[in-house]
Parts: sequence; C-alpha cells; structure tokens
Amino acid sequence: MTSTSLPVRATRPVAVTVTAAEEKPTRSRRQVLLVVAGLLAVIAVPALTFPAFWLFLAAQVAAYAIATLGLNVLYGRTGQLSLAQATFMGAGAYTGYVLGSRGHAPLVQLLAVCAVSLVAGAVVAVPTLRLSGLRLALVTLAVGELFAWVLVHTTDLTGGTQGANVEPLVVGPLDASIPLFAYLLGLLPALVATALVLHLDRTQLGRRMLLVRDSELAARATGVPIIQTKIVAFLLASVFAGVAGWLYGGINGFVSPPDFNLFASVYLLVAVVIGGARSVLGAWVGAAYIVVVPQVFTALGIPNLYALVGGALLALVALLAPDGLVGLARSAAARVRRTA
Amino acid sequence: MDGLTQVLAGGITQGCLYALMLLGVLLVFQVSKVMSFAYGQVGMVAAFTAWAVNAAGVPVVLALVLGALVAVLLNAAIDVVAIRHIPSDRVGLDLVVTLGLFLLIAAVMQQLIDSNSHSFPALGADTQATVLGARISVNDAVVVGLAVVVVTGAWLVLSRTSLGTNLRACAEDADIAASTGINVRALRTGTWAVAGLLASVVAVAVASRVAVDAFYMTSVLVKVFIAGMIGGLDRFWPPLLAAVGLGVYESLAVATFGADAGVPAVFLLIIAVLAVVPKRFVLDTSEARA
Amino acid sequence: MTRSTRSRGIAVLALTCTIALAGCGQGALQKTGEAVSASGCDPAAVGPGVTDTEILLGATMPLSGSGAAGGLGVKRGQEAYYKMINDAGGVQGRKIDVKILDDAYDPSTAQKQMRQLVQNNKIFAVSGGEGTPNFLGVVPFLEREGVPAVAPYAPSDELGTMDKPNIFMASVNYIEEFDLLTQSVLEKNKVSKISLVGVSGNVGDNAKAGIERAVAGKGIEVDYVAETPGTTDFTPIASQLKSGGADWVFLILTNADTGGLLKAMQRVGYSPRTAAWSGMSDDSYLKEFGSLSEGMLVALETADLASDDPLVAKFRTDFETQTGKAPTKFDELGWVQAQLTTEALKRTKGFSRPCLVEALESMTDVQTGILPPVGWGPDDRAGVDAVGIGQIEDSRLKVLEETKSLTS
Amino acid sequence: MSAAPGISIRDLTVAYGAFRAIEELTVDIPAGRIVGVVGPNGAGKTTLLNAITGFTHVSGGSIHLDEVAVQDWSVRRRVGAGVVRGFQTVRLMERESVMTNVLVGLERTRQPSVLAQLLGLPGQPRSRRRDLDAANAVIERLGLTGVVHQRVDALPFASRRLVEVARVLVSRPSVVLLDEPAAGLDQAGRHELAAVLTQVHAEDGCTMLVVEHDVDLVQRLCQHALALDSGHLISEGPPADVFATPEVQVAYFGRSLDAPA
Repeated sequence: MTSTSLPVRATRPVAVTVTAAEEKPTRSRRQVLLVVAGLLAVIAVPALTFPAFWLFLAAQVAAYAIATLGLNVLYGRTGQLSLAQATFMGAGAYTGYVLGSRGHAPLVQLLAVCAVSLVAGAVVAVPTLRLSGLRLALVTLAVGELFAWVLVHTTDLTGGTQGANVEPLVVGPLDASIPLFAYLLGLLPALVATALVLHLDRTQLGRRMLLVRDSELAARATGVPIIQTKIVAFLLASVFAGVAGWLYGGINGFVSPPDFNLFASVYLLVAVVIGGARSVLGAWVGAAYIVVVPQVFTALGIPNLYALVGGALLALVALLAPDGLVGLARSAAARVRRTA
Repeated sequence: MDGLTQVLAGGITQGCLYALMLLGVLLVFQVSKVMSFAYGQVGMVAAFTAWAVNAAGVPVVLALVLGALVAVLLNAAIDVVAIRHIPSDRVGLDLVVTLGLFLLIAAVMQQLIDSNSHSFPALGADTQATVLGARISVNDAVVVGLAVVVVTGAWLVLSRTSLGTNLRACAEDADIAASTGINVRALRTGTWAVAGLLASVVAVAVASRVAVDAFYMTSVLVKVFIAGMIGGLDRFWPPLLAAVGLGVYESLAVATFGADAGVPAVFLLIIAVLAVVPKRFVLDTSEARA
Repeated sequence: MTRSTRSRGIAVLALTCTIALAGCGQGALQKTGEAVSASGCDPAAVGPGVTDTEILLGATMPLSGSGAAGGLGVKRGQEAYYKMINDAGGVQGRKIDVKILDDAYDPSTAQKQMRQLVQNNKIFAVSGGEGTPNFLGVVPFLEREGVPAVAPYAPSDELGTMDKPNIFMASVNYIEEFDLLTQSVLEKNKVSKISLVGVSGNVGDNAKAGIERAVAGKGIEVDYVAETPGTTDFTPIASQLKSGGADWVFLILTNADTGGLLKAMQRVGYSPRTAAWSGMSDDSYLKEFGSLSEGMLVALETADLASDDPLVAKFRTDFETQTGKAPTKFDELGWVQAQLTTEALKRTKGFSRPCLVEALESMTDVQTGILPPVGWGPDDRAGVDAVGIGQIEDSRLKVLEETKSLTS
Repeated sequence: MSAAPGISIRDLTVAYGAFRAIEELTVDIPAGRIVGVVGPNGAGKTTLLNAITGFTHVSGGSIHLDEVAVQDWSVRRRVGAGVVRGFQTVRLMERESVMTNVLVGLERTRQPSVLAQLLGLPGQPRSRRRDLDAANAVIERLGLTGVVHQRVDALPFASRRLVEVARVLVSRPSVVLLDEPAAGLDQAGRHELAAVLTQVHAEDGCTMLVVEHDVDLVQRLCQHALALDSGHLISEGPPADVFATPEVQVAYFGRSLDAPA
C-alpha cells in the first residue's frame, strides 16, 4: 500500500479504529451512557417538577417539535423552502377536529390525519416538483392563503373565523385535559419522529437529500433521483406537520385559522433556522422557542417583542451561523475540548 | 354588467400600482439577483412614518417626503448590511434573510407607532369625476400617469444611457463589470435606493385608498411577485404588462364573484401559472451552468 | 454496541421510564380546575386567586388591532371602578386586583391569554370582557376549568343559557338587538331592501337572524356580506353593496372597520341609510367617523351618558373623580361590569368559585342605572332583556328610545 | 458492457446555437486505459466530457460504449451503467463528513427502496455493511482515513479534491471521467494524485478519461492522449508523441517549439 504523504493538515487523532470506520464516529461507552442519562433527565424533569401550566407548555413543545422536525427534513436537509408547514399543521388539526367532533376514535383520527396530510402534500409537491427557491416559496404561500380562505368560508364544518373547540385527546388511560397525560401524549409521537429523523441520517435517502440541498449538479452526476427525493422530503414534512397539528389541537383544546396562517409558517422557519436547520436537537430547541418565548414576552407585557426578536434572529442566524444555535454550541464545545 | 368601465378603471389603476412596485423588484433582481420579501415593508415604513409624522402636526407634503426619505435609506441599508453579506453559493438564503427583515421591520414599526390600522389622508382619492361612466379620482389619474411616465423613463434610461448599460453589465456579470471600472457596489446600493423610492410612492398610494398598518403591504407584494413570475424576472415589458393584467383580472374576479373572490382568484392563478410555466423563466440556482 | 442498536435502546428506555412516571406524577394529575357545582358552596374553602388581603380577577379584550377602541374603553372603566372600591377599603377586607390582557379581537390569542390567566396567574374569576368572537374562543376552556365569568360584553345566542352555566351575561344577544333595531327602522321608514355587513361567524349570523325575524312576511329582501376581521381594503365590499342597491345597510363590524367601509362606500358613490350595533354609540367612533354616519340609527345597550337618572349622574361624577376625564360609552360598559362583579364578591359567603356562582344566582333586579335591571337565577344566565335606539346627528348621539325591556 | 468499455465516437457534433463546440469528431478511446484529453481553453474538452456523460445534448453523431449507443440515454441511465464524472470546481456537501460524501457516491449501486430505508426494515444492515466496506476501501486507498469523520469544509483544498475522486471511484464505475482533477494542487500534490489514480486504475481496471492542461501530469499519468483544438481532433497517441506534433505545440504555445524563437 503506497505510503501517503499528502500534505493533510495535522489533525488531532480522533478516537477512530484503524481499519473500518463506521458511518459516524463511534463514541466510548461512557459517552453513550452520559447521553442516555441526559436524555432521560430532560424527559423526566417536566413530568416530575413542572406545575400544570408549564407542563401543558411542555406538551405543546413536543407537538411543535414534530412540525419543526418535518421542516428540518424539508428545509434543513433537502434545502426546499416551504411557507406552508403551518398550513399542513392546520390540515391535520382540522381533520382531527372534524372526525373527533363526530365521535371517531383517536386511532381513526390519526390514520385520517396522515392520509389527508399525504394527499395534501402530494397535491402541493407534484406540480411544483420543478420549482425551487422563490417560486416554491410563493406557491406554498399561495396554498396557505387558499387554506385560510377555505377555513373562513366553511363555518359550519370548521367553525370559520370563530375557531373550533377540540375535545381533549383521550388515548387509553391518557386524557389530554390532565397536563401530565397531555405531556406524555405529545412526547411519545415526538420521540418516534426524532428517532425516525435520526435514523434517516444513516440511510442513503438521507444522503440523497443532503446532496440535493448542496448541489443538484453533483446529485445528477451521482444518479440521485432529484425529483423523487424532493417529493419524499415534502411528503415527510407534510405528514409530520399534520400529526403535529392534530396533537396541538388535542392538547390545546382549541384551534382557529390564525394558528396556521402565513406568520405561523414563518415562525416555524424561524424556529428551525435558529435551532439549527439540519440538527435534530435544533428542531427541539426551535419548538421550545416557538412555545415558551411568546409566553415570556407576554408576561413581560411586550408581546410585540416576539415578532421583533424572531425577525432579527432569522436574518442574523441564517446569515452568520448556518448551523444555528446548536451548531454554535457544538463548535464552542469542540473548541473548549480542543484547548482543554 | 353595469359599471364595466368602473371595474376596468379600478383594475387598471390597481395594475399600475403593481407595475410601479414590480419595476423596483425588477431593477433590484437584475443587479443583485435577489428577491426581497422585505420590499413591501419598506413601502409600509414610508406610509406609516408619513402618517405618524402628519398626525403629530407636520403638513402632509413634508410628511410624505420624510417617509420616502426613510424608505430610501432603509432599502439601501438592507443592501449594504444584509444582502452584500450573502455568500453566492448559499442559494435561497436571500429569501430567508429578507423574511426575517420582513418580520423585524413590521415589529419595529408596531413598537414605535402602534399595531392599529389608521385611515390615511385621502390625497385626492375623494375628489372624483365621472369619465365614460366610471368614477375616476384624482388619485387614480395620478397613479396611472405616474406609472406610465416612470416606466417609460426607466426604459429609456436602461436602453439609451451609459448608466443603463452599466446596470445591465452589472446584471450580466459583476466581475467583468467591476474590471471595466464600474463601481458595482455603489451602483447596486443606488438601485436599491431607487427601488425604495418606488416602493414608498406605491405604498402611499395604496394607503390613501385603504388604510395604513404594519402589514397592509404584504398582500400587495405577493401579487407583485406573482406578476414578476408570470412575466419573467429577467425581462422588462412582459412582467410589467402582466402586473397591469393581474390588476384587471383581480378586479373582474371581485366584480363577478363578489368581494370574497379576490383571494382565491389570485392565488389559484399563481399555483396554476407557476406549476405550468417552464422553469427557464427564472434562473433560480446560480449553479445552473454545468 | 453499534450506533444503530444504541439509538433504538434510547427510545425503548425513554418509553418505559415515562410510562413508570405516569404512575407517580404528583399534583399535576387531577384535572386542573374542580368541576363547578352550583350547590356546593363550602364557605371555608378558598378558591385560587384569593388571599387574606387580595382577590385576583382577570379578563381578555382587544387592546390592539381593529377592535382596540372597545377594549381600551372597557379596561379604563373597570380599572377606575376597582380603584374606587379599593380606595374605600375593598370587599370583605380584601383589595381587588384585575389583570386585563390583550387578545387583539382574535379567538386564538384570547384562548392562549385566558389559559395563562387561569392556570399561571391563578385568577379567581373572569371580570367582564369586550368582543364576541374572541370571548367565544375562551368559553369552552372556562367551562372545562369551571371559572365563572361576570357580565362579559359578548352578545351571542350561544351564551346566556344554562348550557354555559359559568357565563353570567348582562347584554342582549345580537338576534334580539337587530330584531328590535330593524323593527324601529321599519316603523318610521319605507324599506325595500336591506344589506347586512357583519363580522363573519356567530356575530354576523346572529345579526342576520335578527333582521330576518323582524322582516318576516313583509317582502323585504335581505342579503348578507361576511367580513373577515383584519380586512383593510373595503372597496370590494363597497362595490358589491353598491351593485346590490339596497336602500338600507345594517352594520356590525369593529369601530375601525365600520369607518373603513363607510369611507369606501362614499368613494364608490353609494350612500344608503345606515343602522348599526351599539358600538357606534361610543365617543371615539363619533369623533373619528361621525361625519360619515349622518342619520345612522344605533342600538343602545347602556344608558345615555347625559341621562338625568341619579345613578348615571353618580357614575359620571365617580368616574371623573377617579380618572379626571368624562366617561365614554365603553368606559360606562367597563364600569358596570366591575360594579356587577364587585356586587357578587360582596354577597358571596365564601371565596371559592361555587360560592361566587351562588352569590351571582342570588342577584335579582340589580339597579345600576347604566344597564336595565340585571337579574340572574339558579337557571337564568341572560341578565338583561332591553335595548334602546339612538341616532347620530352631526357627529353626536341623540337618544330616540330609552333602553326599555323587550318583554314589557 | 464490459468492466472497462472502449468509447467509440463517430462524427460527434455539439452546437450551442451557431457556435459549434465540437465538430464532426471521430475517435476511439481505448478500453481500460487512462486517456488524457488535452488542448487549449475552449477546445471542447469539457464539452466532450459533458457529451459522454449526457449533461450536454448532442447535436449529431454517436457515442458507443463497447457496441452500445448511449448518446440518447439520460444522465441517470448512463450513471447507472457506470459512467461517473467529477467536476472542474469541486462539488461536495461542505458541511457533511468525508464518509457521508463518499457513501453518497454509492447511489448507482442497488439501494433498498425509499420505504425500506425510512422504516429501517430488515435487509438494511446487510446493505449498510456492504456500503461501509466499499467506502472504507476507497478512503484508505486515497489516504483519507485520518480525516474520515471530519467536515469537508475543514479540510485543505488537496484533500477535498481527493474526497470528490473517492466519491467517483467508490462505486467501482466502468468509465471514470475527471475534469482537471489536479487544478489548484501544488507539484507534490499533483504527483501524489497521479500515483493514486495509477494505482487505483491498476487494481480496478476501468476506462479513465482525464481532462488536463498540465503536460508533465498527462505524461506521468496517461497511457494515451487526445489533443483537441476548437472542436477538432488534431492529434492522438502516446502522450510524448502527441505533445511532439507541431499542430499541438502551435495550439498550446502559439508556435512550434523547435521553430526559431
């Protein structure tokens, strides 16, 4: 084997086995246990210590995390800017409401929500498969405005501008009107969604998405089915958003058109970009931002600050820190490790 | 259908407003290859500032000039502070950054002034005459006249003057333009400033017909982008005519299907057009060249 | 342990531990609010939001956006009344604190704000409110949490009945109001066609039902244009009304939107006779849009500010001493809401919500001067049943018929 | 098609409007050899490469791999058949690791269905193991083992060039087309690249087409060379002979080397 004397920068030896490298650097057993323990703590703290109101907020964070994970796949990984992520949340929420108010079981609601989101996602994705950039953003914006118009003009079905009172979600023993159960009802699907996106990271489909985001030319040259990859990303995002909307409705007990309008879609984008468009942890940080920060600013008496800070952060983080806050934290931690 | 001339007159006036604003969008796109979601808000800042200053006692004309000045400086600042720092390989980043500015500018204005909507001085919208069975106000006439004058003026500047050729050179290839001594940065920021002026004129005209608040220009901007997409952003006359056509189309839809029909009519159009119109109209990704 | 099996391990571990937690969760287990039972007043029990020195009340109303005029007035009126009561020693030895949050006339924001008031700030009861669509957004939540609401200004056929036992209304719903308004228009004018422009949803539908009840069998055509809150461009609606050619246009929109529509109608050259809900009787509306509303007939829910009724006179002097300004119609509305809430707090035997409900049900024939006599009972939540009629002449309100009971 | 097909081009024409980038080109690229494509700027080198890979539409003539006519095949179909290319300006996933960038090159090999991948159905671990082994093999051969988990944007330019080459080679293609792979490398880097490509070619045995300016590199790396000038073939044969022919020198240096200065 020829000795390679290429001028490779002298890098600190990463703990990697000599011969076959894994997909991701394998961490030592101690690190693995640390991560697992940390995760359990984060999950257990709200359940044990939070008062009812903040436990309810934690449940909403979990529901929103599924929507931001969907946008993480569509925008963060595949680079497709959609301004209709909240619209698909609305489709899921109202499907759940219409079926729930007619006495259908939660499982039936969930299946219907996934079906409606898939169909809605396909209807939007297929005709726009050649579009990207501004054109895709404009079409998704138009779909959102049409959805809002339909909601307002179907008052007897959806409650129109008045909004709709959604029966709290009851799945087996878990009744969403009790905050702890609401937290669990939001958390379990969110963990499944998180595992799915983490798993996506280790599949060829995940890599196709990243290549489509970074260079469609290279994607063509390696034989990646670009259109199919975009559609799969779009459908994943719309189903994730549909389920998130359904859970939001079931937990919040009330849905109305402004919850799913253009600004809601923009704030979902703010969340994903601030958290870190490509990182799963970033999607959760973004979801927490969307739910908790408005409450804080309202408590401070200046609700308008949420839009102000959101706008400023979206512009700044997108420009200066492409990997978002989580990315910054990781590189800071890495730098600390390197100097320590 | 009685009042057809009224519907057409209203449509053409609205279309001229879209065309005037689209001219700003086209100039900016040619020079910076960027679409700014915050462009509507720049116009809103002009009108809202003018309203606030006027409400505080300053005469209307001075208030309008002040508002326009703020808008011009703001749009130029957006180019200098944000747009210049967008790395060319990050496709679509201009949308995300300007979406952030869209939210930021609205929130700042709500903080400085308020989040209510206010009625704007009529600027001649109430003094009307009936021409060919349609009620035309002074405001309408000014808008249409201004649109015709400004658009043809811009056409002449672009096609016949050295400034025009410099602009087009910048659009084609900034590096080559820079190599021939054109100060590309100054020209770009200057174009953004002119676009700011156009946006403030349109925003004031729209405010005089409707009302002014922090978000009233959003739907106008979306329709302007739609017209730009239909006509093609790298051309001149087709998109501007598409803008006027969109105004008439919208006005006809409202007249025939009632007030509620405006929103769906426009947005169904954009989905149909964008999904069908071939992609070559707009070079979205800068790496289109193999 | 390769990477892939490890992450599956995490998921399984997380699931088992959270299920285990479900068993041992503490305070957050029961439903957040106890179910309200009218008869269960236990004087010893102390409800949320009450301490030995303070009673915390809450409400949401539009303090920004197109409905701001109404919300700001009601807030001023309530705070002025509570300040007067607190200066005089409060109620049963406790000061009253009211926390009023902005809901921008939007059901979704109202619902979020009310959840914060009830679950986070732990208010004892809801003191009044302004605007129907926003309040209707919080009603399901208040019912679930068992929080009583006193005299919210949210006229609607969905409220004021026993299927919403927590909501004690003190205003006639829009079906009655527009029924009476249309009757008084028909008494004095020859009407061929009526166009109604109303806030889309329950408010507009109620107004339309009221008009149709009044014109039943009289061969008068009625058409209805729904307006989505937040509309800024009224030219399309104005031109649609003009092509409809009605000689009377009835309006039930927020103050700012009503002004916007009247301006647009003037611009397209359409000037029919107009009539509207009681919001147009407020001074801020008259000041800004009075010139556009010449001859407009307006329903009246509260007494005329210039009335010589001693109780109204006392209100005027009290309000001026508290705020140093003359009251407007919405100030008057806020003042009476606080007055009714305080009356219930004075009467309640114990400071738990069931006791407050019992006190409210004991209030029959309460004379405030501002509203017609207010009366509730174990199965009566309507409160009042009277509407007056006024007319706008050169930007000032002239009372044609005082607020008299519909039934008498 | 064999593991290293010959590429036979018959009067190939590629025109952009009136401009003919390649005109009536007829040439046989020998199977299983490393072939250099040389010529001044604008000679049509990259256009030839684009035509073979399907990125540019062919106005006339034919391209055969062994006996199979491919000029009408889509890019994706050609890639599936093993015709894989690199780019003049490196196109990688900048914020991803070297391993991810190399693994994506296995796209053209049999991959489980989208649904199977999404749900992690059985059959995944086996194909993942196979992909990882292939990636590790080429990473080791190109000396990138030390930086396998580093983000590409943290690597020096030379290593990033090698990562793209690794992505091209990982699926063991039958035809490899590289567009100025040594551009931007210093002398040592060029020699190293030539050594690596020669060694990989010797082991894998594919037909390799390298568009390159550097005369020394072509002579060191290529077993055969084609010289193009404004769309025409002006010389063909072993690199030393090609660079000796007067027409090539005129095209390259503006005059014949041995003519008086």
